[in-house]
Amino acid sequence: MKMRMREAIVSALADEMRSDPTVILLGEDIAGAGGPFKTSDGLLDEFGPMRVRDTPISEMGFTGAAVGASALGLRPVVEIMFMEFLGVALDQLVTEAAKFRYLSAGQISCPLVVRASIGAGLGFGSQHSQTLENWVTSTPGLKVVTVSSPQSAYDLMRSAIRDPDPVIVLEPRVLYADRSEVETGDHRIGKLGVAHLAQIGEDLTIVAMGQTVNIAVRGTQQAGVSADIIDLRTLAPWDRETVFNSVKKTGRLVVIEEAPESGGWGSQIVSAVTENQFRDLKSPTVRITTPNVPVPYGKKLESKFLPSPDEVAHTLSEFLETGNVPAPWWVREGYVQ
Amino acid sequence: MKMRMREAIVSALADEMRSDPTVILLGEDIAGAGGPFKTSDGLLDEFGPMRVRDTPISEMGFTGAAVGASALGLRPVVEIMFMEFLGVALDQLVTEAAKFRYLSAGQISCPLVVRASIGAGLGFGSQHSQTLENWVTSTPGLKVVTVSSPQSAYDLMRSAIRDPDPVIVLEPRVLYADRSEVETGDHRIGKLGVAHLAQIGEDLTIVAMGQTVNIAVRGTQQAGVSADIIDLRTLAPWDRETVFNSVKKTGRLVVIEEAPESGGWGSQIVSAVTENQFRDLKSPTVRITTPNVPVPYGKKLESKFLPSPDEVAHTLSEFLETGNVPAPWWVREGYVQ
Amino acid sequence: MSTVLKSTETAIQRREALARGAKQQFERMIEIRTIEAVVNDLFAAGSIHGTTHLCVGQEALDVGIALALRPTDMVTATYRSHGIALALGMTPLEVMGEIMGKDVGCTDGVGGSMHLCDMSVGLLPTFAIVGAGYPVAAGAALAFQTLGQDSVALAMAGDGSTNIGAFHESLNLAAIWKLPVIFVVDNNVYGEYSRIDTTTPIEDLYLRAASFDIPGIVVDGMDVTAVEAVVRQAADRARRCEGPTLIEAKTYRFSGHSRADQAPYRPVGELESWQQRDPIKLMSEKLVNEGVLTSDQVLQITESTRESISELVAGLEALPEPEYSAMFNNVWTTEKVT
Amino acid sequence: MSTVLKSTETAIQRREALARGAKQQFERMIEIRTIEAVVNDLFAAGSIHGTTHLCVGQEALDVGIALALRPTDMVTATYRSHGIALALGMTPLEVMGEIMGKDVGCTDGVGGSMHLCDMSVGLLPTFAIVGAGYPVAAGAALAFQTLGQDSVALAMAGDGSTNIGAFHESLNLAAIWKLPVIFVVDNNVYGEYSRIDTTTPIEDLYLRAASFDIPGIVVDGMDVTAVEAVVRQAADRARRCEGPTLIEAKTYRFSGHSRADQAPYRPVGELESWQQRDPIKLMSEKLVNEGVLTSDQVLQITESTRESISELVAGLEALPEPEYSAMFNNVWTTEKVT
Ligand SMILES: Cc1ncc(C[n+]2csc(CCOP(=O)(O)OP(=O)(O)O)c2C)c(N)n1
Ligand SMILES: Cc1ncc(C[n+]2csc(CCOP(=O)(O)OP(=O)(O)O)c2C)c(N)n1
Ligand SMILES: [Mg+2]
Ligand SMILES: [Mg+2]
Repeated sequence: MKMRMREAIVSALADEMRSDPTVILLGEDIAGAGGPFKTSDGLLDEFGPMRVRDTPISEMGFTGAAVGASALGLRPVVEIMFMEFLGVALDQLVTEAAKFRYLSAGQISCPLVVRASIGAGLGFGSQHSQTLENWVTSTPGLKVVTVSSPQSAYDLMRSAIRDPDPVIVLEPRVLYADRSEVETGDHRIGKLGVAHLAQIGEDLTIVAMGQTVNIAVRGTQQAGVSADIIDLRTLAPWDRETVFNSVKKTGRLVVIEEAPESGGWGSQIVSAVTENQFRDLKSPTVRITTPNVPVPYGKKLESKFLPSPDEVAHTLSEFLETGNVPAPWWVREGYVQ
Repeated sequence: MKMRMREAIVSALADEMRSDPTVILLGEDIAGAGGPFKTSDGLLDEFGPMRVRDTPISEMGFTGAAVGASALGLRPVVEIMFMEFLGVALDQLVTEAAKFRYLSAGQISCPLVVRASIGAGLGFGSQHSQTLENWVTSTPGLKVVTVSSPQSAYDLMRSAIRDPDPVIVLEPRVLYADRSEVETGDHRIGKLGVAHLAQIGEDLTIVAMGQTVNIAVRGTQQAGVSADIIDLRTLAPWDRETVFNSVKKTGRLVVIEEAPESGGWGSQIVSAVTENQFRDLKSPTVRITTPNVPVPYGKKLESKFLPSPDEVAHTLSEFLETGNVPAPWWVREGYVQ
Repeated sequence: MSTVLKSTETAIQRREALARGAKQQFERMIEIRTIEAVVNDLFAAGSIHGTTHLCVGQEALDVGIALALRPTDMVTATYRSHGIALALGMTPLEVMGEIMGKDVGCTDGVGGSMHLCDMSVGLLPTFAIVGAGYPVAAGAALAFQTLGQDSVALAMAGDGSTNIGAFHESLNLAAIWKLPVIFVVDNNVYGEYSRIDTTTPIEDLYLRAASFDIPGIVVDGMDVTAVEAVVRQAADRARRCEGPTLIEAKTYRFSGHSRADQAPYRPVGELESWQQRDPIKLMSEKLVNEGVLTSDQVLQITESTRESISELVAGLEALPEPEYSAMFNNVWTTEKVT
Repeated sequence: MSTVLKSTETAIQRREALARGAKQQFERMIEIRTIEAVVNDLFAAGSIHGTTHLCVGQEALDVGIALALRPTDMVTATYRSHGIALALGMTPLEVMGEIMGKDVGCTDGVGGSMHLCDMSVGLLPTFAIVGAGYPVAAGAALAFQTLGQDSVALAMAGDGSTNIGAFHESLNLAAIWKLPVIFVVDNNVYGEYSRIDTTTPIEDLYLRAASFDIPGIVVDGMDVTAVEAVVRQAADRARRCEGPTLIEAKTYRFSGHSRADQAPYRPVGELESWQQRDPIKLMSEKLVNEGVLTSDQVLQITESTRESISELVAGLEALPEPEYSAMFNNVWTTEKVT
């Protein structure tokens, strides 16, 4: 069935709620209004106000409540409308939930899912467009997942809810309206930590995630490049085997991320590959990122700011031709030296 | 004069407060008690309660207050007693202060310093021992500094207070009692973003920061290895030139960080070096980190958990001998496969 | 480029104009409403990227606050700030320019509808994170207090924001330090799509002042003069170093929460009953009754404002989007370390 | 290994013992105080790494709470939790073992003094972040409510924690959802080295309940029976689905804040005047007056507790630190995806 990504999320939540009465939803305007991005549309009607709860504007309060509830037998799914809002609640995820199992010697776990929308592309400006993956990675005990399509959103959401540990699921906001075929059902549930080979090729390995998977696909097509495109899906812990196998084959690694050049999740991948596969690498590694600036408003600026198929195509072509890492657009065009 | 690092911090704060009446201090128990780590001892007496203020336990409140005050003519220095506490206040630093200049088209800046103690080694357990640099790096508009000795603490604190942008200064808690010669005075004030060559050598480049600088020095001595040891000092934006020049010379890069293997600041360095200097590298890059677990309590566990001179020595020797990256202790000793 | 763009009226002049009398205040309210209508249309038509939050119904609060404060006082506000920005004096060019993402906007077009700022009339960069402005206002007040200035800071935010931790922490901090700050809660009955009674166990938010032993005052947010009076009283108190005040202004959000919201969740008749208390309607009736304006003049003001705003918008539409270089400015302060 | 380590008394049995009467409650209070004295000495001597926070003076509060709750009820507490842990039933072995970083401790020695946990008697992992336990307790209550269980959750935290946002957010959330949760503020007059009046504009913290339209109750935290009564009343209310209660217990922190603190900031005579109200002194006087115990018996309880704890500690000291493998356990749940 064709679904928009937001519908796939609703579907996944509904299927989990049907199969497990301990799954509940918490978040701002997720009940009556069906969610600011309509990712819980209709769920109040089906599951009632005990299981689908609108919260006050209290991210620390309701994220923390989900932590407590998850330790006592529920599987709460919390919506953080924009990832930035975790900036008022991060403690509960990183310093509490991720350590509950450790600090209880395994007496309890926190099978909790926090869903947060991330990224730019919709003109929401500097405070509602960041990706901020770094806030949650490198937290032993916490899993981090990013969805990239309606199908992956369905699969990963169900898998995250089943996962016995706390999981944060990052949802690129720009993909909510994406529409494609989705297969639903219990067989779609899998283990987290497994990457997906979105495209198979020869000349290089592209590691992408979330919203950059499509950019990678379009960029390689535009450049006529033959590349493995790995949709990482789980960022913590990430699937080393899939990435390493691909790099072994291609000898070239490119990471495409919507995060500032000065620091983003891609560095973790590059670093592990360099440490483990230095001698498999034929050329330098490449990160395609955003420039080191806050997300600007306005379509023209914002589109330019984001990694684009054009930029990817340009970078890949020149990289394969010269074996060197091309300068990013902001250097080429003279905005930054 | 010989000083403990905590005294060097007091000294730097005092010197800045003497030279600039707009410098004020905010934090929990920093006034009457002179600070939980005695890093503001005596300052209440000299500067009075208007400029040295004890706050309620309200990190969001007083960090935010510092943001507002910095926009209106003060240069507040905020103490976050343990870095973890930023988990209840991160929004004000990353999403507000770092963007104030951008979102005011340059009408205002936030010359604000947030000081936060970081790291393990004193038996404070899982919720008071993390480093969490990732929370604040990759934030355009925010500078991140880590001190590594009494002298660097003095220099960097004064420089951070003078800096016109928001700066977070990370202070490895385990170093507060370290004692060594400190030169004070205005000539110690410099620009942020400049690394320090703590030791000069030939065979490899070690990038360390904060508490791992000493570990690096002791580890190389133990191994009898000739290495450049770069004390990064500013993590955002970091000094590429110094690192790149050293790697050009040595062809080998080792990063030593007190952060989980699964993700830490060192990956940024590795990734930039691999992208820019792939052909200068003779061997794979190496990260010496902590294992992927929350910080354990108890001297035995905690000491083992931390990067140690022994582990550094072992890693460097084997690395130089074989050209390969040795497995970390937790793999060698069979705790993790 | 349209001639409108060349207007030399400054924010400060516009601020001073407000104090001249009820007519000017009324004109400003009309201006705000007119601009919000235009913004609504532009977003609905998809001519502007992103989202926007209108303050229709809350014009009296915005203008009342502006009247009670000095341009050197500092205001923190939210994503719903077109009204307070204009009331404080910001020009339609600065405001509409920013909303439309043009480089004549107050933040050169990089901020957008949620991010307005003009320090010349005391508007700090507005906040898209609920509650984030409270501690920042307390901090501005801390600067005034520490520097011995007699300015005050004022934080404006919505009813929903009184459930977030930053609200509580800021009031506590301001109380303990007797900071010259005023917290104005614009109780417009809704936070996004949620009616206040579904998220907040008390109806009268000013009562939360008691937790901090500071005055809590409630005011009719539909009445410019009433708002001006209580804010002035709180500002006087603050300037006398007696500390903060919490003011709850009862208003109503006539529009939906943001761009796409048609507010289907409103109880039948609620909007209509509040429209009886439309601040612009109330004020025009009052001014006509008192003989300050004739009905014809009211119409004329409305009409001429509409015209000038249309002209402005037309001029703005003709402008190109900013150069890419705009996004690289003002990330860091280039000012040298001294 | 010492025979003490082989004690088979379980937490649940110890919890049940409390209900048997005043003597048992008194013994538990003595046990808590004795353990805190030993902990103090061990840290002072540098035999234990890290820091610790003693609850001396607050034993009545801990035992009163334990009496009022069922073992299936859930408690969140802080770094200052040796007392509540023991009161709820945790064995001296579990508690001292953990504080001393041994693998017989409740979290296998990886948690330490600030992190105690025993779900069999309802103690969630204690919180080293001020305020963090409030929302978690609300969440435990949310689970009870959603699952139709008649358990309650209780959050304990200090006076200083009422200034942090999480306190406010949690009370609001609990109020709006009528969660079966009790918030107990242990007002021991200090937060670290700061007297409450320097950080908090009101003296009576239970008044903060009014912001959420929930009952606020104050109780003498030095009196076990009084504490038990108000907590039971709040628990009954919660079990009747009538929602949360805020309880302020007036106590005093007889020790410094943490390991090294000698509390030089205390006004002269303050400690001494509170020592007149020492809960153990009050209870022993009462029990002797009422003829429940003789003065000799009181001495004997004190002495024999001291002996058994010394013996326990000696046994624990002889144990090695945990194997390195301990730090790798329980990071992730190994349970398979179903
Ligand atoms: C911390 C945080 N949580 C949630 C949001 C999303 N959000 C934006 S506006 C809003 C409603 C705010 O309601 P209120 O405070 O009453 O202000 P109003 O919009 O009515 O002016 C919400 C939930 C946010 N911006 N920040
Ligand atoms: C968010 C946060 N801020 C600061 C601290 C440091 N800290 C630990 S205990 C404490 C004082 C708490 O006082 P109170 O709530 O009265 O509890 P008490 O220690 O008196 O039991 C502080 C400031 C912390 N642990 N967490
Ligand atoms: Mg509102
Ligand atoms: Mg206290």
